[in-house]
Amino acid sequence: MHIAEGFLPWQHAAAWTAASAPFVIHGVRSLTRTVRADPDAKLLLGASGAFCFVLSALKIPSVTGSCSHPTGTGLGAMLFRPPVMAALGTVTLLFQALLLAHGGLTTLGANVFSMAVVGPWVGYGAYRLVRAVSSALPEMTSLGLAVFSGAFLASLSTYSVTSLQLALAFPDPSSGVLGAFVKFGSIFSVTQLPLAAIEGLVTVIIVRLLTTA
Amino acid sequence: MTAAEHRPTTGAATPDPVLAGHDLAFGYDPDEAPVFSRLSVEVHPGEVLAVLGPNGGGKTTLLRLLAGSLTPRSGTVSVEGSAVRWNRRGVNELRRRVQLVFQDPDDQLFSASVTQDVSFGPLNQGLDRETVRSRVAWALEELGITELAEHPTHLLSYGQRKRVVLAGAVAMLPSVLILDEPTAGLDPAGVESLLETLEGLRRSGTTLVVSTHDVDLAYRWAERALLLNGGTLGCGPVADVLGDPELVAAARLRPAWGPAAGKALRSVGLLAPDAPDPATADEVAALLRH
Amino acid sequence: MTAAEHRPTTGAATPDPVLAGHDLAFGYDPDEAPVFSRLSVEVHPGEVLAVLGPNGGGKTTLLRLLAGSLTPRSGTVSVEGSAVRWNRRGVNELRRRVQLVFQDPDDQLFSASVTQDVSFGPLNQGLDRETVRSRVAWALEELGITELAEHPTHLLSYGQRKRVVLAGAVAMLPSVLILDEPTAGLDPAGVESLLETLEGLRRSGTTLVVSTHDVDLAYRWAERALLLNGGTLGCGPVADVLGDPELVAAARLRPAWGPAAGKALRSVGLLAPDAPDPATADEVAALLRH
Amino acid sequence: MLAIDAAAYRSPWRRTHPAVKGALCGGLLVCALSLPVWPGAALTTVAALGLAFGPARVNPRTFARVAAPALVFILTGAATLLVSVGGESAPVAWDPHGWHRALEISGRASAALWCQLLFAFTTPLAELLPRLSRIGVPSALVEVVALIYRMVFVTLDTAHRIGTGQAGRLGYASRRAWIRSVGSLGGTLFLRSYDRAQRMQRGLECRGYTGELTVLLEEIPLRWRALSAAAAVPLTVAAATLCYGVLL
Repeated sequence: MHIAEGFLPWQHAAAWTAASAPFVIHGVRSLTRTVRADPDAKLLLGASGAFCFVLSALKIPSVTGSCSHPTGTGLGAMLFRPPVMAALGTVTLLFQALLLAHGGLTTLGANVFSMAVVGPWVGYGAYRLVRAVSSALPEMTSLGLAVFSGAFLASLSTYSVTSLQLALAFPDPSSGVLGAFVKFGSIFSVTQLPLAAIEGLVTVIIVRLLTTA
Repeated sequence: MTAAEHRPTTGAATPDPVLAGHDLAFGYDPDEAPVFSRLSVEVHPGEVLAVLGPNGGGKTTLLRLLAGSLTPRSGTVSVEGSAVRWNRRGVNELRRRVQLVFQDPDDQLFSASVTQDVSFGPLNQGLDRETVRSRVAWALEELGITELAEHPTHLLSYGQRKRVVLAGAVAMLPSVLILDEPTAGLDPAGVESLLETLEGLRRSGTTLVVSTHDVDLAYRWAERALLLNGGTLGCGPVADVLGDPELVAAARLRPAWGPAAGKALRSVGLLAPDAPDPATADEVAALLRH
Repeated sequence: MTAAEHRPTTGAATPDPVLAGHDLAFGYDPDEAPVFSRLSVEVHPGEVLAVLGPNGGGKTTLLRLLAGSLTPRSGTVSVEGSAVRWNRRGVNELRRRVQLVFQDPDDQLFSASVTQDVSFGPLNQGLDRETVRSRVAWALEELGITELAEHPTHLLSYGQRKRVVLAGAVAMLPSVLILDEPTAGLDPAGVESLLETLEGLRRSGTTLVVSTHDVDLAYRWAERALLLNGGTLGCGPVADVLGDPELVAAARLRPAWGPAAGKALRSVGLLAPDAPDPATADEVAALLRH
Repeated sequence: MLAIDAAAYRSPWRRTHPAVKGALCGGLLVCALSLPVWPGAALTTVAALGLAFGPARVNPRTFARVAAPALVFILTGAATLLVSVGGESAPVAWDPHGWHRALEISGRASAALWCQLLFAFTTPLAELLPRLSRIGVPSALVEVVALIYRMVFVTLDTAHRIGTGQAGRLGYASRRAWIRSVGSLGGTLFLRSYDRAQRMQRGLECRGYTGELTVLLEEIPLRWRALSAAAAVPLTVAAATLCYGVLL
C-alpha cells in the first residue's frame, strides 16, 4: 500500500523526506563504502536490488480472492541488513514510482520511511529477538519462527506506519489523529493482517529453500 | 528408434484428436498485430507431432496455447473431445491432461532437491503422499534418473536438469506431453539418449508434440509435421511436408538431407519411387554401394 | 560463405600461431580431477578453428583459458608469440587482443542501452570518447545492427542481444575472437545470417575460434577442428578430423553428412579420390545426377 | 513487460532532455500541490492530460490501466474522510464537511498523479539514470542503480517464466499451492540473482571490467528555448489560478 503522488500535503511530504534522509544517506554511505572496498560487490548489489524489486512485484493471494504483493521488507532486512535495505528499498520505491506508478515522487520520503526504514528495522529486530529467545529449540524450528515473526512484523509495521502517516495528515475532526489512525488502520487491517501472515509463510519457504540449497 | 515402423498408421483413417486447436488467434500486445490468427491443429492419440518454423514464427506461442499457459484471443482448444473453458477451473482441467515442458529447464526447476521438484505437480493435483511418492519414483525410473532422486537441483548438469523437468511433467500422468525444443543445448549423444527415453514414453501411451528447428530429427522421428511461420504453411505426414523443399524454405529451415538425398537417389534409379527416404548418411552410403 | 576457398592454405607451411595454449591443465575444484591436463592448441592467423566435443568435455573451459577468464593450473598461453603472465597486467594485455563472447548474452550485457553497452570495452581500453564513438558506430555497422543503436537492451530479441554482445567484443578490435556456441538458440536462417557476419569479420582480418556441437556447420565453415573430450581427441584440417568416423564417435558427436556421403560417393567412383567432400545435400544430388 | 517503460521508449518526447520534462512535469506537480484546488488542480489536470494525449501521444488505454491502482488508493483514502469516528453522539458518523475535504484531496492527488505519469510515460529510465551523477549523486550509486535497472528485466523475465511453469503444474490451483509456489519462486529468484551476478562478473571481466562501469552517454542537447517553453506551462497555470483568485 504505497501512498500515491500528491496524497500528502506538501509540508507532510517534506517532513517525511527529512525523517528518512539520515537513514537513506547512512545506507548509501555504507553501500558506497562496500563498493569502494570491493568493486566486485557492485554486481551483487545490482542483482540484490533487482531481486527486491521483483520480489515486491510477485503476486500473493489475499482474502478477497484477488491478489496483492508482498512488501519484501522483512526478507530484505534479514538478507542484506537494515542499512543496505534502506538504500536498496529506496531504489526499489523509486523504480516502483517511475515504472509502475506505485507510490509517488513527492511521497517517496514517506514511503521510504515506512517500507525501507521502519519495516526493515522492526523485521530485523524481531528476527534477532526470536532467534535469541528460541535458541533452545531445534535449529529449523527456531529459524522458521524467527523468519516468520520478522517478515510478519515487518509487513505489519510498514502498514501501521502508513496508517499513521495518513492519520497525521488527515486527523479526524472529532477524535483527532488517534481516531484517524484507528480509521485508516481498520480499513487496511482487513486486508493487510492476512497478507502479513501470508508474507510470513512465504518468507519461511524462501529462507528454507535458501538454507537447504 | 526410427519412426519407420509407426509411419504406415498415418495413412489410415484418422482417429479423434486427443488435443486440438481450432481457429486460434493470439497476440502478446493488444496494440500490435497478432502472432497468428485462425490457426488450427489436431494432435492424434499416440503420435509424435513435430512443430517446425523460424524463431518468432509462433511455435512456442502455439504450444503454450495448447497447454493452457496462454489464453487465445479467439478460437477454441479441445482436449479429449471437449472444448476448454477459459476460467480457472477449465484451464486447470486442461493442465491436468496436457503438460508443457519448456526449452530452458531452469524455468521449471525451483525446488532444492530432485524429489521435491518432481513431486510438485502431483502434490498440487491433491494426491495423497503415498501416491505422490510412487508417482515420483515411477517418473524418475521412466526418465532413467532414479539415482538423482536425492540430488540438489543446482548441482545437476544441463542434460540432467532437462530430464528432471521432464520427470516433473510425466509424474502428472498427462495424456499429451508438449516439449518446446527438447533437444536444444544437448550434444548429439544426449539427443539420442533423450529420444530413446521419449520413445519409451510414447510406447507407454503418451502423445507427444515437439517443437524443433532440426528438420532431420523431425523427419526421422515424428509421424506428422506442422510448419509454422505466422500461420500454418503445411501440416501432414513428415515425408509430404518436410520433403517439400519450397515449404521448408518458406519456414526458413535448412532442408533435411534425407528427402534431398532420397529424391536424388530416386532420380538416378538407385531408390524405388515408393521406398522411404534414407534417414542417415550411412543409409545413403549403403544404397550407393548397393 | 563456404570455407572451400580458404582450405588450401591449411596444407601450406603453418604460420606462427596468433594464439596458442601449451600443456594446459585446469580443474575447477582443487580436490577433484582436472577437466583436462597437458592440452595444447594453436590458432593460426586468419583461420576459423572449430572446437567440438560433448557437453562437459572441456570446450568452454578451454575457451575461457585462452581468453584469460580462467588461470591454468599449469602450462602457458601465448598470444602473438609472447607468453601470458598471469598477473593483472598480463591478463589485461591478453584480453585486449583476445575477446571471448559467452553463450548467454545476458552474462555480458549490463547496460540499458545498446550504444552504452558497446562503448564499455573500448572505454576500458583507455581510448578517448571520440575514438570510442567511431568504434561503436563501426562495430554496430559490422554486425548489421546500426538501427539498434538507440534501443534499450531489454527490448531486444535473443538473436539481437547476441549481436550486441558480439559488437561489444568487436569494438575492442581483438586479433582473435572466441565465440562459445554462437549459433545456439538461433534458427537456421539466423545461423546463416550470423555466419555471413562472422565471415565478414574474418575477411577483415579477425581470427575466429568457435565452439559448437554442429559437425556439419564446422565442416563447411571452419578450416581446422579440435575434438575435445577431457583431452584432445584430434586436431587438424576439418576434412581429416571430422571425416574420421571413429574420432567423431569418440567425441560423442553425430557424423557429418558431407564426409559420409563423400566417402560413399568415392567408393562407387562418383567422386575423385582427392576431390573435397560435398557440403550440402544439393551437391550430393548434383553428383548423383552427373 | 512493464507498460510505462515500453511506452517511454516509443514516446516522441524520448529525445527531449530529461531536464526539460522535469521542468514541465515538476512545475505542474508544484502547481497541483501548492495552488488552491479550484481551479489550480483542474487546470493542472487539463494541462497534464492535454499534453499526454496530445503532443506526447500516450495511449489512453495504457495510461488508464497504469493509473487505476493509484486512483483506487486515492479514492479509498479520500472516502475515509467522509466519516468521523469517536464523536459524542455516535461512534461512527457522517462528517458534514467530509465531502468537501474528500473532493479536495482526490482532486489534488489525481492532478499530481497525472504529472507523475506524464514524466514516467515520456522519460526512459535508461536516459535518466546516467545523468544523476551530473547532479551530484555518487557515481558508485548511479552505477549500481543502472545495474539494478538492467537486472530487473532479466529477473522479471525469469520470474515470469518460472511462474508460468509452476502454473502449468497446477502451482496456483489452490491457496496452499499458491503460497508454496510463491515461496519457492522467491527463493529460486534469489539464488538465480546471485548466480547471475557472478556470471556477469566473469562476462564483464573479459571486456576489461576492473570495477568501473563507465559507458558513453548519448548526448542530448539541452535547448534553452525548449526549457523555457516547458517552464511556461506551469507558470501559465499558476498565473491563471492566481488571477482567478484575485478577480473573484
